[in-house]
Amino acid sequence: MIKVLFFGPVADRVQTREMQVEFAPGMTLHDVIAHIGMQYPGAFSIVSFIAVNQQQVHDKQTVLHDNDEIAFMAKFSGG
Amino acid sequence: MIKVLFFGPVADRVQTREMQVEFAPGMTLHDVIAHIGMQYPGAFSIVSFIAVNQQQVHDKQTVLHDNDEIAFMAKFSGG
Amino acid sequence: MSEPVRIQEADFSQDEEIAALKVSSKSIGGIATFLGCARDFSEGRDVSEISFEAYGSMALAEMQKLRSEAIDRFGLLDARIVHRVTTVRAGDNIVFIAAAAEHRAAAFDGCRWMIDELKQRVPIWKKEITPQGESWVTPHP
Amino acid sequence: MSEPVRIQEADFSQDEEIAALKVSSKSIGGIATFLGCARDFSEGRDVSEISFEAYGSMALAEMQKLRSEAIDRFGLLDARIVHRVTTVRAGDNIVFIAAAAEHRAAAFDGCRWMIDELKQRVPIWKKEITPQGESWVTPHP
Repeated sequence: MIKVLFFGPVADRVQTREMQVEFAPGMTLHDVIAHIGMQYPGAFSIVSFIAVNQQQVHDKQTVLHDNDEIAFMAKFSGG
Repeated sequence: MIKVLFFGPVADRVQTREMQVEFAPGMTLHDVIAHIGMQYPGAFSIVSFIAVNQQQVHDKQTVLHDNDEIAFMAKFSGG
Repeated sequence: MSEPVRIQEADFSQDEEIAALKVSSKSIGGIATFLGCARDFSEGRDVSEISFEAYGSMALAEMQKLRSEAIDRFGLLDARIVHRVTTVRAGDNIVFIAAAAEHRAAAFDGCRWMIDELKQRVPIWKKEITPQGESWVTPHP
Repeated sequence: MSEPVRIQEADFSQDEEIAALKVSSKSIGGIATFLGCARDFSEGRDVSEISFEAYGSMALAEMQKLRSEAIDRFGLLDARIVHRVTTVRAGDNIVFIAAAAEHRAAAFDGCRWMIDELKQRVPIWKKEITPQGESWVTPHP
């Protein structure tokens, strides 16, 4: 399973903070984005950063592993 | 009377913190410097700032008034 | 002794943070700090409360990296970063950054770099609660 | 409430100074502070104590001018300057500067300007007491 996390403004638009996506060998970040982004286009329009296992990732071709944790995040506004 | 003050490194060289100089009408800052500087040339070599009544003064032709307070000061090293 | 990098609900004491910094070295000549607090207005609207949310594990890891990078980059003797994640009102503390160095230039540069970078890199979001409703803050570019 | 500009023998508390600053405005978004402390060495020599002397009346007047100028020049909401004049040991506090503003850039700029100017303009002198003897500090140009 891939764990997908949402926070703050993105969580508000998706109306959940966490979902599970079935893992399949060879799956890329792009596959997850396509899968979830289609269901929540309004939420993904404000996604500015993506992290895999707490590390920012820029390459959507990144290959995922089972039990990875992905976070879709709006621009940070801490401090 | 003119009150003359010395602090820190200048006071150490003059070996006093305060002296009085007889006031005379028309007296300038230059007159006081000439009068005291002659007695303590070693102290005056480290004087970087002069204040009259707690205000820095750059013009040695400044005319003094009775009861003025003059300070001869080395470079500041606070903070 | 508290950890030098923390995310917490509770308020913090600058005196305690400074005391903890000082323990690390007797060579500290200057400590620059930045304290971010909640203001009572934002872009012309009254703000009654500000609520924070964080991606806790990633935020803490980023703050720890930030501290190490600042120490290396500016030759700091020590540094601390504390961010509250809770709901605050006007005047309340939000974030504290401290940079200790032998001389003041490095302390100021390091402190300012850390708060600038924190805002760019640490996954925390703030929501302003006003009499007219709530809204997530969109940072300026 | 203590005065915002002071010369004193006693130590001070950053928490108390910050609390006093915050009373002045609910619009404060950032407070930058600088704390100068005594180091245990200076240019390669061990320093056991540092002793300060001030031209008190002029130093206080200059510090008050400095605060007013900083508030005007950087649009600060408030500022505080406290300088100890006493004998301190390694780790002890010497000077505290705080600048409060709506946004952090002004707070940092104002704080840094005040400590830079203080060193230039305020008649205070420090003497280092080392195992080899005492000497007045000659500031770098």
